[in-house]
Amino acid sequence: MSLLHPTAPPPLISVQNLSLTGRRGRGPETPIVTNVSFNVAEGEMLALIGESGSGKTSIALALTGYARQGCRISGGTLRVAGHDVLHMNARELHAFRGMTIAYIAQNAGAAFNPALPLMEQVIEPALVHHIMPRKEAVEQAIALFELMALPSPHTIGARYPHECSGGQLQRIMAAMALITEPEVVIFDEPTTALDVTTQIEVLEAFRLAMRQCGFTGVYVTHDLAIVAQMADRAVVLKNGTVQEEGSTGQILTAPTQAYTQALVAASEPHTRNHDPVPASAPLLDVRDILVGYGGITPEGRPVHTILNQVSLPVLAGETMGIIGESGCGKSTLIRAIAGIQPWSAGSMMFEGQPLAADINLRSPQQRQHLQLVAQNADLVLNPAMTVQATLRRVLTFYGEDASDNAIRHILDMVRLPAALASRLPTQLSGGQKQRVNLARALAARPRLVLCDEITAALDTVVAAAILDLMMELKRELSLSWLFVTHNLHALRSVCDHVAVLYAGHCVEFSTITALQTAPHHPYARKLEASVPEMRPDWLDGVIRQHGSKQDKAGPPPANGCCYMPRCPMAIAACTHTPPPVWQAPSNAFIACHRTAQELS
Amino acid sequence: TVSSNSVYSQTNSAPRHGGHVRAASTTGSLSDTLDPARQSMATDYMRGNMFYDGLVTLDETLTARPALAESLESTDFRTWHIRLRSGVYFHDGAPLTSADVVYSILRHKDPTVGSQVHYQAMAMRTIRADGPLGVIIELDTANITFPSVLGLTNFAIIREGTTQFDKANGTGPFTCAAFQPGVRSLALRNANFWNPGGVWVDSLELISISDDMARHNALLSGDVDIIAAVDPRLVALVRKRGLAVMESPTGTYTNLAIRQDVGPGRNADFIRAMKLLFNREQMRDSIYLGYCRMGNDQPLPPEHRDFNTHLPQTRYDPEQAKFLLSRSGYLNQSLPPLICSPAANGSVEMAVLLQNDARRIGLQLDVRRMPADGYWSQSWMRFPMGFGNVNPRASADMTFALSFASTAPWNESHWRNAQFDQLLVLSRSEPDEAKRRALYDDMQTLIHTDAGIAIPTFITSLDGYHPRIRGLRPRQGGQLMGYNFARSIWVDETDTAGGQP
Amino acid sequence: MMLSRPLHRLLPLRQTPVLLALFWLLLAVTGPLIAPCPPGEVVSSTVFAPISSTHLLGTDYLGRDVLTRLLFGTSSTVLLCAVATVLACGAGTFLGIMAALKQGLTDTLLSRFMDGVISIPSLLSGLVAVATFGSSVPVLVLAMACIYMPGSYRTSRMLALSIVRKDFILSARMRGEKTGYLVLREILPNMTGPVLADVGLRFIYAVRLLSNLSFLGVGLQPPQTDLGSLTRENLLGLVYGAPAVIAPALTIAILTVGLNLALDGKGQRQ
Amino acid sequence: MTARLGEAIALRVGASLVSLVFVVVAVFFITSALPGDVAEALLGQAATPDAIAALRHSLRLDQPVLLRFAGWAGGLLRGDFGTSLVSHQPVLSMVHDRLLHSLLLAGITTLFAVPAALLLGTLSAIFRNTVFDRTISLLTLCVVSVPEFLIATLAVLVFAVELHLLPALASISDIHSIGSFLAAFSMPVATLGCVIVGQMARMTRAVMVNVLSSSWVEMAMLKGISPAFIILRHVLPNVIAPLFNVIALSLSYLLGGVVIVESVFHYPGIASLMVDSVASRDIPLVQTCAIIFCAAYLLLTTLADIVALCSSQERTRA
Ligand SMILES: Nc1ncnc2c1ncn2[C@@H]1O[C@H](COP(=O)(O)OP(=O)(O)OP(=O)(O)O)[C@@H](O)[C@H]1O
Ligand SMILES: Nc1ncnc2c1ncn2[C@@H]1O[C@H](COP(=O)(O)OP(=O)(O)OP(=O)(O)O)[C@@H](O)[C@H]1O
Ligand SMILES: [Mg+2]
Ligand SMILES: [Mg+2]
Repeated sequence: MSLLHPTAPPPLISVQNLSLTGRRGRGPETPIVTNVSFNVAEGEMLALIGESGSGKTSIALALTGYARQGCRISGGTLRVAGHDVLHMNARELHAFRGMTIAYIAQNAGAAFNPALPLMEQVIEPALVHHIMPRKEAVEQAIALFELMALPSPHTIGARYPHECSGGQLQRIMAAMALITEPEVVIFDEPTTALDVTTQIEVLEAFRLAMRQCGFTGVYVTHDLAIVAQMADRAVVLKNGTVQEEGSTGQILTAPTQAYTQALVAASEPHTRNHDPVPASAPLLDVRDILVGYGGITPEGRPVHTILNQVSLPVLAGETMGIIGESGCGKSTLIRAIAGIQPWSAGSMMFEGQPLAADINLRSPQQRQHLQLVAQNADLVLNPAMTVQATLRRVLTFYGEDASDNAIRHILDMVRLPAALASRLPTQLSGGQKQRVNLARALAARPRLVLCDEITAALDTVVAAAILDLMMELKRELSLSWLFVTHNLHALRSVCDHVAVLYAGHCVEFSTITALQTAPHHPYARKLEASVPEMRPDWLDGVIRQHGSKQDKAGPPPANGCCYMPRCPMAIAACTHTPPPVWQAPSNAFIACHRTAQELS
Repeated sequence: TVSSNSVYSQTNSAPRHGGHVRAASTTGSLSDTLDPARQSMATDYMRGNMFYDGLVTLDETLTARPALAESLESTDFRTWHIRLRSGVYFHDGAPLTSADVVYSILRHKDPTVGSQVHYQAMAMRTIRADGPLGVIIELDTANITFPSVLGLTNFAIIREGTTQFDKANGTGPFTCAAFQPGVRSLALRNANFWNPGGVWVDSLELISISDDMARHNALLSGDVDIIAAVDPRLVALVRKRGLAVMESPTGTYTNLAIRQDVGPGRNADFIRAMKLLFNREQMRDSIYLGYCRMGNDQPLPPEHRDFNTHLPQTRYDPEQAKFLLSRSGYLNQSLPPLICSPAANGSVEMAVLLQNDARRIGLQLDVRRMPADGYWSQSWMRFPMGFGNVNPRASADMTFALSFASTAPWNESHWRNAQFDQLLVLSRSEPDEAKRRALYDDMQTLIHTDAGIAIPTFITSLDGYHPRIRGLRPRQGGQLMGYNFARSIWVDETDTAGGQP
Repeated sequence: MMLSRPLHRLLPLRQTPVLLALFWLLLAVTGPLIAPCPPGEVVSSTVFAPISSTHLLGTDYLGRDVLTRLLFGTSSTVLLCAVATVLACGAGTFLGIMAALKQGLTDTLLSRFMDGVISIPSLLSGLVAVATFGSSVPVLVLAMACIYMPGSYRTSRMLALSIVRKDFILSARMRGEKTGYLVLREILPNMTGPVLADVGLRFIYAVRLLSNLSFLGVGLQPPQTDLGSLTRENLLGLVYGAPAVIAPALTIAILTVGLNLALDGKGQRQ
Repeated sequence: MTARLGEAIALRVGASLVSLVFVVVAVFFITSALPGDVAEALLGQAATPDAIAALRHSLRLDQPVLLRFAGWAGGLLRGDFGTSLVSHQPVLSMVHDRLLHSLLLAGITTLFAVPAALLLGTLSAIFRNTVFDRTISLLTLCVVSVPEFLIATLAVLVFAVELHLLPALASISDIHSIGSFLAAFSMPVATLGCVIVGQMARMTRAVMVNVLSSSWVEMAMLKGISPAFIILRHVLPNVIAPLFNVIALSLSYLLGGVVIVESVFHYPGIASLMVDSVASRDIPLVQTCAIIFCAAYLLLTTLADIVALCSSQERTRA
């Protein structure tokens, strides 16, 4: 392809002084990325690190010669595998994309056409580039599905996107990228939206593919632990400029730039929650709640049970953490407490009063004192209302002081500058939106705030700031928090109590101190082990330990332990008897057939 | 302003048989019918004249001429003896007999038929056969002009016992090959027609295009050969393109009727003032571009043989009108609205011009334009001031009897004048032509001065045609030769100029 | 920013659609005042006269001054159609969003009713309204508004259906907000673009319906007139290329196209 | 799941029938409320009170409205649409030909207009905010806003009167060959096309822009698929439902809304029949026409809704 130099092989990807500009609607052009340069040698994996909105995706897209609607590549040179990307015509670009360079998008759920079966979409690059006939392409795709450890690789291709989980889609997308055996693969935050256990499966699949196909890669992420596992070198971006570039080890252990140092520091786990909570009557008492979707069977149970007999006491002034993998029912629980998801059995008490299942039947005071901060700040803020209009409405609605001063005070509480007040949500960064969302909840002067994965989409620095903020507010306003996450680090650093959910069952309930000591439920242990660490050999270790291909689980038994199919310690009783709940010496409540000694 | 007719109709060569002609008239709707009794629109009349014959026919000066009747005789003008032509056959082959005539005329008396001439038929006391070819009609009162009544298209003769009219079975010059209401009718020459010089073209298709522009375009593009009602504004253009326009001075008029039994019409000054407010010259020039004759507030047009030539012409006189109005006290009063409608040709324009002239002398007139459909049944003659539109009647007598006699059903201004009624009765049995004319003159004077009717203009009918169509002559009876063009036209195939003069 | 709120409130005035609408409204109000002649006055003995210094846009089919007629026609067209469109789209949008919000029986009943209304030919409804309640400007405006409301209802219901599922509506509902607030403050601002585009189209339809009604004789009463009727009554002038027919047609085009383009632009910016 | 779909479709169809009944009842009372009746319309200027009364009696118009409605509706249930009060012919036979003509015109127009509109809309969505897009937008708006009688008349003036290329009238009875067929239909179809293409193209663009900005279209481009292929294979299946809705709305106009085109070209369609029947107050005929328009509209929108139901069903199948 290019002339091989005897001493230093020329880089496969060479980016020189790349500048990108964007324009929103009819507004002026603003720079997104300025003067970015880096090289990637053949066979190397480069990580692009940086906060949300720093231009990572934009650069990754530029490598394929593509700029999003309203954006433009305004300068620089881009050479990828011998092609001058910026000077190709449309036909050459079509041949280049998908063939020489493949892209794995940030949000797999949105990147598949909802109206076409997955197999059609996966083999499409091979077909449009006339690499192989259809039959061969299907075989190749099935082989890749197997490589990606997808369940039932022979039939999964016939499914539609909505029939697969996020993790599965992410792996199918990887298969789609690899089917043409491209020279360069770009991963754009492929695991950000996944929970830790699924993340390991996906990362493992990538690893395997990298070994087998030997492509050059660019890996976009804001998770430093993943960088440590996947990349050889890293580029740190902030505000569209390169802050630092170096080998992964150097960046993670000896960063030279202040911003990189902050990033690394923020990803170190540390405890924020210092004061123990005084024991009191629970502020919110959830008892044996049963939630499901679909119709009601003749026995009075929902067709699809999501939450089964879950009980949670939340004390005043404490932070209760809920952890579990994707789809285990965390959001469902939050929604039930918030009154937008009816439950079919069980009860809830709030501030000593029974809490109606339907939000419309709750008293205004209950509504005011129980506030929800939802996961995706993008969707929860009205895109047509400015920050101050949003906040002012909440204040006036609950009869609070709605003056400019009050609004400024609330923005101040979430550490947002007052200048932001007149902006629309689209003009805010992800972290800012999440804070506005928080501010809106706080404006109601709540007693309990329900937080549904509010840090999942944020980079470490911003996420850390939000966690700090939560703890500060807890101290200042003696708020209670119900904190849902799948990030064990975050959980450890802020919570007083933790509930571990699996498939709608609360498998372990313990104090944060008890979480540090054995024994644990097998699932809790697995979660623990799945939290990525900065050690470069962590991923290999985990894979070695668990053996690969974990997602082979069948359906849980009708009357036994829900975790049985995946449990490495399952015994005969697990298949037919519901596990008993017992209290461990550490005060943790564990639902398992095994004893404390066996689990230690 | 009546200029000479197009040169083409004046080239005198002998008529020839043959050819297909397509003609477009103005109105056409679902209520198009082959039932002579119910025909009420121009297209209906034209179609009726193609398939049916009457006992008499009206010529270019509206004089009654025998048609199916060989003779009409009466001594007292009450009992009329009619002798039918022999050797006349219906399209289905049946011969014409007196029974057909009796049936055809008696039908009009049956209200469920919905006849347009029900009123006129009710004036006939008995109608009976007198032998196979003789008919005797006895009237309620004497009427010397009765033959013209029978000349009305509606009194066409149909086969005895006909109740279904999806096909026409008449004695006329054409047979009906196709009839789709509101769309078209196709006529083929009747080989057995009793009058050998009465029809020339082989086939004639009659369609109706109500959209003015579209009708002109059809003529200009050569899609049709003849159109009725050329707009005065397009006459020059049509002629410039080598097509001909025939101008027929007809007695059609659009008039303002002020009811004399209610509202301001009870005051003679008011009526007089309104008549003076009509700027007739301006209406002639801007509405009809000169294609009309000035009206003098009485219903006979200048070329009518009974026209009163001595009456002074009413002229636009705003000062006098203002004086009369202030004298009557209506100048500053709110007046009932002026009702007009596209249904009454030109009435909206007249109303607007009148309104503007009234505004100048400080009189506030509200113009209310009504929808065309339902105008005649819902608005006409129901409001204190409204416009009407009257087609030429077969005779002066009919005009007076239907629209001005105290008991007339269409006495638009609700005018009651005993002297007029008396003159009317006298005139009907006056055999002396000159004396009758004198009576008519007096009646016209009475209408002119007393009736609440303002007639500003008589409309000149304009019909456009391709020069290869020959035989068209203006008639007073209405557009396209009094709706009877089908019998006269012929096609000059040698004229290949195709629009180049 | 927060301190300069009065200024901020004036900001919408700088937007093109608003400016354009203001211009036409101004013309509508002042048009009859600056017209050179009375509207019914015959000023020339030539009909369909071409442009001249005495009659800037020539004369019409009766010899009246076209500029005068045009100013009067623009005035009534703009005023009537604007009011009718605003009424139709206001009510239609509100009901449409409400139906999407409430779902269930409200939605079904409203939608079926609107479907029924929409499928009755508009000319028939117009005729009947005027025949029953008499021909007056309020009746005309109301009839036009009723005829175009179902269309607007359909559009906004479709748009709102995807919005009411969004989380921010849920959070407003959790607060216990009333329907009116939800419709007007939470949902409507998120669909202004398409709704405005719809308003533009309905305005065009209203102009057209007004002229058709006038043609049938149930529209505006003389000497009032509207642009569509002006075009139609002077249609014969087309063969002479008379400004009497071209001017009102052009005015309609400029009025409606301009407004629509401006509204489109507004929609795109959102 | 298909049972659920079937149920939903049945519900939708049932709801449409309710609308139809509503319209039937509404139109009957609306037309009855119109001033004047068929007797007055028939007699016109010649009407005298006793003649009107007698004619009314013979047409049974002197019965109370409710009774007449009951009689008419009863006939309808037996499949009898009644007889015209004006021509005394069965309404169905009167409507039959006109409806066929209208369907023919609508069909041909659809054949040309829908692909044109979809193409224009799609192209301007692809090249959104470019000069091309703005030009198309301006053109479509102009065409929509100029009254159709002006467009039709201009077309006739140019092509029939000046150039003598096409006939000024689209008379069905003159059609004997393919050539004359094309000649007769080209101008009416073009005029109607102008009216509906503009609007359809604009709505298509809106639908398309929505889909084209989704991230899976971006992904498809990054796979190296050409734009035409993306539109055909990826975008089309996703926009079928909304596009069908757009098309349905426009097509329903082609039956009832074309009075002007019918009258300018002297085309015997059902819209002018309806206007005529209103003018002559021929209530059975008005009713039948209204039922036809309403049924056509409801059929089209119901179809669109069913397409939407089916395609959303496909996506939520789990
Ligand atoms: N059309 C546009 N005009 C102006 N700015 C834009 C436009 N599109 C995106 N931007 C901005 O460009 C910046 C870079 O966006 P990009 O998606 O590349 O960030 P990212 O680093 O991938 O962030 P994330 O971690 O959230 O994915 C963001 O601040 C974004 O708001
Ligand atoms: N409306 C619904 N109808 C049927 N099933 C649903 C519905 N909403 C959610 N579910 C199912 O309920 C289960 C729990 O969903 P939930 O959103 O509570 O998960 P979660 O723990 O919040 O997951 P994540 O981490 O992905 O947010 C999932 O299997 C999901 O598929
Ligand atoms: Mg990104
Ligand atoms: Mg969730």
